[in-house]
Amino acid sequence: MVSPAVNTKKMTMIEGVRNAMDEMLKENEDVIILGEDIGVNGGVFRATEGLHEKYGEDRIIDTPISESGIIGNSIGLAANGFRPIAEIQFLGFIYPGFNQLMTHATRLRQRSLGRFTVPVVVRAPYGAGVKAPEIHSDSVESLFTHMPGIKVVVPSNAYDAKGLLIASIDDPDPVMFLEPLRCYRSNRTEVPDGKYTIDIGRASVLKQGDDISVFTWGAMVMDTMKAIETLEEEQNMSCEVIDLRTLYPLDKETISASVQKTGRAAIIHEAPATGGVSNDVISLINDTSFLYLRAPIQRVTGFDTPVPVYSLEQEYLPSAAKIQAAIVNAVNF
Amino acid sequence: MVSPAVNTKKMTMIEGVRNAMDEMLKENEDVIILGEDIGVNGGVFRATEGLHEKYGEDRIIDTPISESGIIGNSIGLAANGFRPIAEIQFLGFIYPGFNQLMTHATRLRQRSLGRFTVPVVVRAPYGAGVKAPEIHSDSVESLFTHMPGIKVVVPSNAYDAKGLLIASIDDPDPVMFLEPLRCYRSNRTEVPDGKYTIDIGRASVLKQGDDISVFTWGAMVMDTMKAIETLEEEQNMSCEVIDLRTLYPLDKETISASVQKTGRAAIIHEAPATGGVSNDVISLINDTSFLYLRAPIQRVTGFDTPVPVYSLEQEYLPSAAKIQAAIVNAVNF
Amino acid sequence: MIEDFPMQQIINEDGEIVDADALNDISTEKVKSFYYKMLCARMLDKKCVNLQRQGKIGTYVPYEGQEAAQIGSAVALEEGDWIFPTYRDHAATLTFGHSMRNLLLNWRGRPEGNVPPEGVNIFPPGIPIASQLLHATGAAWAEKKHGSDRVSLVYFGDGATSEGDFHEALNFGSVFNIPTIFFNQNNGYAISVPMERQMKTKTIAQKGLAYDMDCLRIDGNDVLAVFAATKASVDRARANQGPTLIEAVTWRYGAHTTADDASKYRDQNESETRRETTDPLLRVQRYLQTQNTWNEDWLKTIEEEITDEIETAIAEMEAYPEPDLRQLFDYVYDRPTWTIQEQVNQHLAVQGEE
Amino acid sequence: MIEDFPMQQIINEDGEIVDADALNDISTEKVKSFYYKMLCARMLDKKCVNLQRQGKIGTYVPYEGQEAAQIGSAVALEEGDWIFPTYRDHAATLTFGHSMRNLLLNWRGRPEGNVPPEGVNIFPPGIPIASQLLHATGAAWAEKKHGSDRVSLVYFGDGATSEGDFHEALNFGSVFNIPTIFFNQNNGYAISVPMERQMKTKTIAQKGLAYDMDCLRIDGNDVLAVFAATKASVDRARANQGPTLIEAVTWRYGAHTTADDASKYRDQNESETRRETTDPLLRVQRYLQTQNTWNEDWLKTIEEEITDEIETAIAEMEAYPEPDLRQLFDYVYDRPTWTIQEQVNQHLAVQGEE
Ligand SMILES: Cc1ncc(C[n+]2csc(CCOP(=O)(O)OP(=O)(O)O)c2C)c(N)n1
Ligand SMILES: Cc1ncc(C[n+]2csc(CCOP(=O)(O)OP(=O)(O)O)c2C)c(N)n1
Ligand SMILES: [Mg+2]
Ligand SMILES: [Mg+2]
Repeated sequence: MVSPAVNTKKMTMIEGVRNAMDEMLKENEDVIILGEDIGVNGGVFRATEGLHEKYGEDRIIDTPISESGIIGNSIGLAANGFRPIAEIQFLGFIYPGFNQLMTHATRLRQRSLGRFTVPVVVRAPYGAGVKAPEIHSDSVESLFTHMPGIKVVVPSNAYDAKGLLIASIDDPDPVMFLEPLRCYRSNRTEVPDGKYTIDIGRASVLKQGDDISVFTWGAMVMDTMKAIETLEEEQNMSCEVIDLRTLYPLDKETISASVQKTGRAAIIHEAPATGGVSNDVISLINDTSFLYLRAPIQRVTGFDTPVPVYSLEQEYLPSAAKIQAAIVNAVNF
Repeated sequence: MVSPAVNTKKMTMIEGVRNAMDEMLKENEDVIILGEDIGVNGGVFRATEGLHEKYGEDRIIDTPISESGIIGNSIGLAANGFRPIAEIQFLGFIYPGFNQLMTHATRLRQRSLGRFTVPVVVRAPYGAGVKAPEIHSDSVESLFTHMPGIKVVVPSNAYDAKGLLIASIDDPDPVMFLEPLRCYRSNRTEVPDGKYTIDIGRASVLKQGDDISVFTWGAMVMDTMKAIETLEEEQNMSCEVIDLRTLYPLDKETISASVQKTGRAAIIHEAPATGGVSNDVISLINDTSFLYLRAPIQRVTGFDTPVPVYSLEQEYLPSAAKIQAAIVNAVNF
Repeated sequence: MIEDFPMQQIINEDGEIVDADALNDISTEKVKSFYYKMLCARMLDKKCVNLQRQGKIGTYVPYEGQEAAQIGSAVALEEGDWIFPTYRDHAATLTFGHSMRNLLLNWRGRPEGNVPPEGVNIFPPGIPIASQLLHATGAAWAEKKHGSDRVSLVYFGDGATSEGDFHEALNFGSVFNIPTIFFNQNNGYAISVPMERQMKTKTIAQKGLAYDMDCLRIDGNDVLAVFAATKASVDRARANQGPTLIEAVTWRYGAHTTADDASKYRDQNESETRRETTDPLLRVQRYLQTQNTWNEDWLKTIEEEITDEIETAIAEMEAYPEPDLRQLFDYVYDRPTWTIQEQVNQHLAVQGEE
Repeated sequence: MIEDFPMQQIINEDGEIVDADALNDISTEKVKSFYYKMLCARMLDKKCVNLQRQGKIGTYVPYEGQEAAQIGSAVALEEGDWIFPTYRDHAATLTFGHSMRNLLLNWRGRPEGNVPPEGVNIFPPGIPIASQLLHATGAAWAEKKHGSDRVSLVYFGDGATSEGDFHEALNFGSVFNIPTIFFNQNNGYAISVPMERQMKTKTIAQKGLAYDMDCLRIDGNDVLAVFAATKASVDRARANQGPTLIEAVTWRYGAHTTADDASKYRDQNESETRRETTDPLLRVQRYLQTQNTWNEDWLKTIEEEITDEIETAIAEMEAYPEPDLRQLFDYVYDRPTWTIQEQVNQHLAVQGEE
């Protein structure tokens, strides 16, 4: 997708997110952003820094504290020609707007047989591990993957973030764009200038391997890569690591091809085990690769508990030790 | 649980629900009901018929149209001594109250280390197949099974409904009590007088069998039983049918024992495939019974689409043909 | 507070002129055209109740009694404007240009029911109470941002004022000065719950004070008052003078839906009395009679005309091709995801085997 | 509209008496006790900002400037009443009986922070904006249903008025005549968003008109005005005369939290000016000075007393036992489900191996 002549710059993920919005705001007058503190303040994580100055308050719109209002108005704006990006300050605060997503944004196309559509991107930082107050740290991807009519995207680095966000803004349907908080400034990747897209629905194979397929996304990508590095060194083991990047629709080909190659799978995520997206991955493997499986699929997930206050947060998050134990379990089964 | 001397009466499921509330209102002054049109009108499905007259408007409370208000106030009432039953008119209208459930009802005990608790039962009719208008027919059980801090119960007949609802009202924690619309008046079972409970978390084996374990709940129990009857007659096959009844926590023992006996499993539900509770069942079987499995687990579910308007509703619901095909697939694998 | 919000009328229950100045702007021809539309709506409504009894359509939501509120407001709009109805506002959508056939198809459980004719901006009826108010502000905001003078009008009931979305929409409307008319039909009941249990206030109009929004209370059974008030609000909105909250006080004669039994929660005699007193059609008839412009032959002619129109639409509805499975699968996304595509394939494979 | 809601004062910025009648009910001892509590709150707040800088506690939410609003309201309550704070209202919770140690533990990410002393009814701070208003109505409704005369008081900010829950709570409160005081601290900003972009109205008090609720606007930096107005509202609520909406106009001097940079969105000189003019502590000092009841020695004594108290609490916080895994697992349900129990076991098995 990227022409080789294009310049690149090293960016953090939050810069990649900002850069994607900047590109699209420049390209298309109908792209606007709505959210709390996104204007003069540039967003509480600075995702929209500088955009208010550059594009003005008619396009970078500070709203009242009103998530239903943000999403509901975005639906009306989208159905009437705009391409709103709705920023929810933390994913844990999307629930007051849940009704608008569940009964409208995701259904309007079907309800009107295509007459009205909702090309809205809902962006939200999410996930645990940054010592945020209670309720700020939920990983509830599966509330949205279970919602027919919306796509769910989770980048883990700047390059993916920019390409996926541009693809999401271009997408004719609603996209839930989840930004793992721990990834915002934890690493930098080369990001090309200008517009490029990464297809929604394509996973990214971060590392080839033969013994087990490890699926993860978001902030757990970093932890998984690190856990596996030591494991491979110490145990002479070869792991394939796949960043799913899109959680709906899942990348069926990549997932099943990998499991059919390795015969084993582990899934790592922050959300509670019950109802987590891991279960959909297991189900997909059951459907496509039953006869290839040499061990039960392993899950390393958050607990079936709320994310606790920060003194216990690290206990909540899947640890390197748990990731390693799960992989060893599968390989030694 | 039921003493043999007790009288029984044949009841529809809606009568079982009403009878359970009547028992508990009688027994405990702190049991109250809040909801829309539940007072003089007796509820749009008549679940509370007669209760307003009997217990008065201080206990059977018609509220404004305000789901967040109903659930939010129930939290305050529960934390201060009451045992509210909150009726949501249709499950499809719970979303405006989602924030109160997700960030408060389910977390208050943990957030306060047990100082404040929320013994609330949220009752809601749900499911497709009764020609209701748009949005009335969602099967979104897994939005709640994925919510730490709440239990999720789904009866399919009057006996279970009464015993489970009494257990739910007695439960010290929030319970989501989902009432399948199609079951309200479609069958009658013998229901004992007085108070009895059915343990939350226990599935019910409706029919023993050897060739496959079929898991289902709610209105699909009826369809599954019917589909299997013909199948067994025509194909000389023996199916074990299990009504899960509680979706969180799942009955691990019953599920795994059955699969370990039959070596095959199918799960039938109305909700969309992606993110549906079937995936948790698959995951549980993967964890407990991997080596017993002789075929991929089959799912027969709703589509990854909204429930359509009623002319297409029957196409949406899992059909007998699909249930049969799935079972045959597994058995002939 | 209620004294601050007197119920505005142009003609009263007896057909007498209350506000002659306002009436001056409305020709007798216009009044008759309002009557025609109200009669059409009423005849269609009665017909639908029958169709439901015959099993030709599903559960139906009648609006009988609310014709003046819906039609008086819808006629105040122009091409390019937007309306956001609820399940009860098909007198309004019909007036604003929805096809009678599609309207009937809606009650027959067909997705086409939500599709208005090309160029007519009618959203699918709002089902989750009050949620559509925010779409109305969003769509009108888009018009304003694009520099047009089009407006939106959103319908909602007395019960809808209790939902958070009502509040958030009025707040957005006032903060961003959005050209939306918040048109409340206060029919006294939300299913079984009377206004007195829904809110403490005696008026809905006063809720506009919480947003420094223009707000007024009108006799929703006086089609002329409804028209004039809506028109004035629309003009103000077009001139970028902001949104308005209108409370149109009215009454539904029948049950909440054909599945509801109104006698469980109210004395239905009240409706019978009102048919003789505050009825919106009768009032126009009385007015025209006092003006000597009422003519029984005209009534007969238009009744026949309307009967024909309705019969044609019903015939079209009944002859309409069978529902198509693609309507279920093809419109969830612009292009079906593989998950949906696989589900279609499996579905067809099995249902073909039947 | 703003003229209808004048900002009620008892003493003005210069410490002069504006409402002598109201003042009559409040002894100098009481005024001094208010000052003590405000000073304690302010010293604690400054200390917490320092503790955050030293990394001893996490992100902290300062309330400096809002002491009069929080303390004047909290002292108007009695034992058995309920308060529902936000993340910014620990001056109020401290005043109402929360322990300073637990309050500090909260900022150190410890679950004990949310646990008030036995018999003190303080809910965990509301994090999702405005959601706690409905718990306040629920809890007070329970008191009323149980026949007690206890009331609830809920804190929320100017920004919180935009959420649907604000509206639903005020509606419930008025419909069911629930003894709740809706205590709004209008500090002019919701993070970076000034009141003018949050709402069109110039007052928050007027929003009570939408519910026919008693509503008033007070100088939130005048601790006496806050106390008197809250006390009157509480008395009315106890007497079953219904809820009240109080707008206490105030100002936060600092940033939204220690992670926020206020200079990005406002001129912080404004805060410096206000420290010299409208400051709640300075005002009481000036008043006591004009009454000749101010005494620098007293100030020194109480400063020392408070310093001791704070240092003790900090020492307790620092010495507090390590967090316990059971706090994560044991309070999700009354008894852990098997799912959670299995997760504990697995967790311990692996973390033991490390
Ligand atoms: C969020 C939500 N809650 C509940 C319902 C169920 N419901 C359908 S109509 C209705 C009453 C609405 O009353 P009102 O707003 O006065 O409008 P009317 O029906 O009188 O026109 C209710 C409670 C719903 N559709 N949406
Ligand atoms: C539902 C929800 N949305 C957004 C946030 C993020 N947030 C935290 S504080 C705040 C501003 C609140 O302003 P205000 O109500 O005026 O209270 P203040 O902070 O000024 O005391 C916001 C938007 C949140 N906590 N909850
Ligand atoms: Mg109504
Ligand atoms: Mg504020």
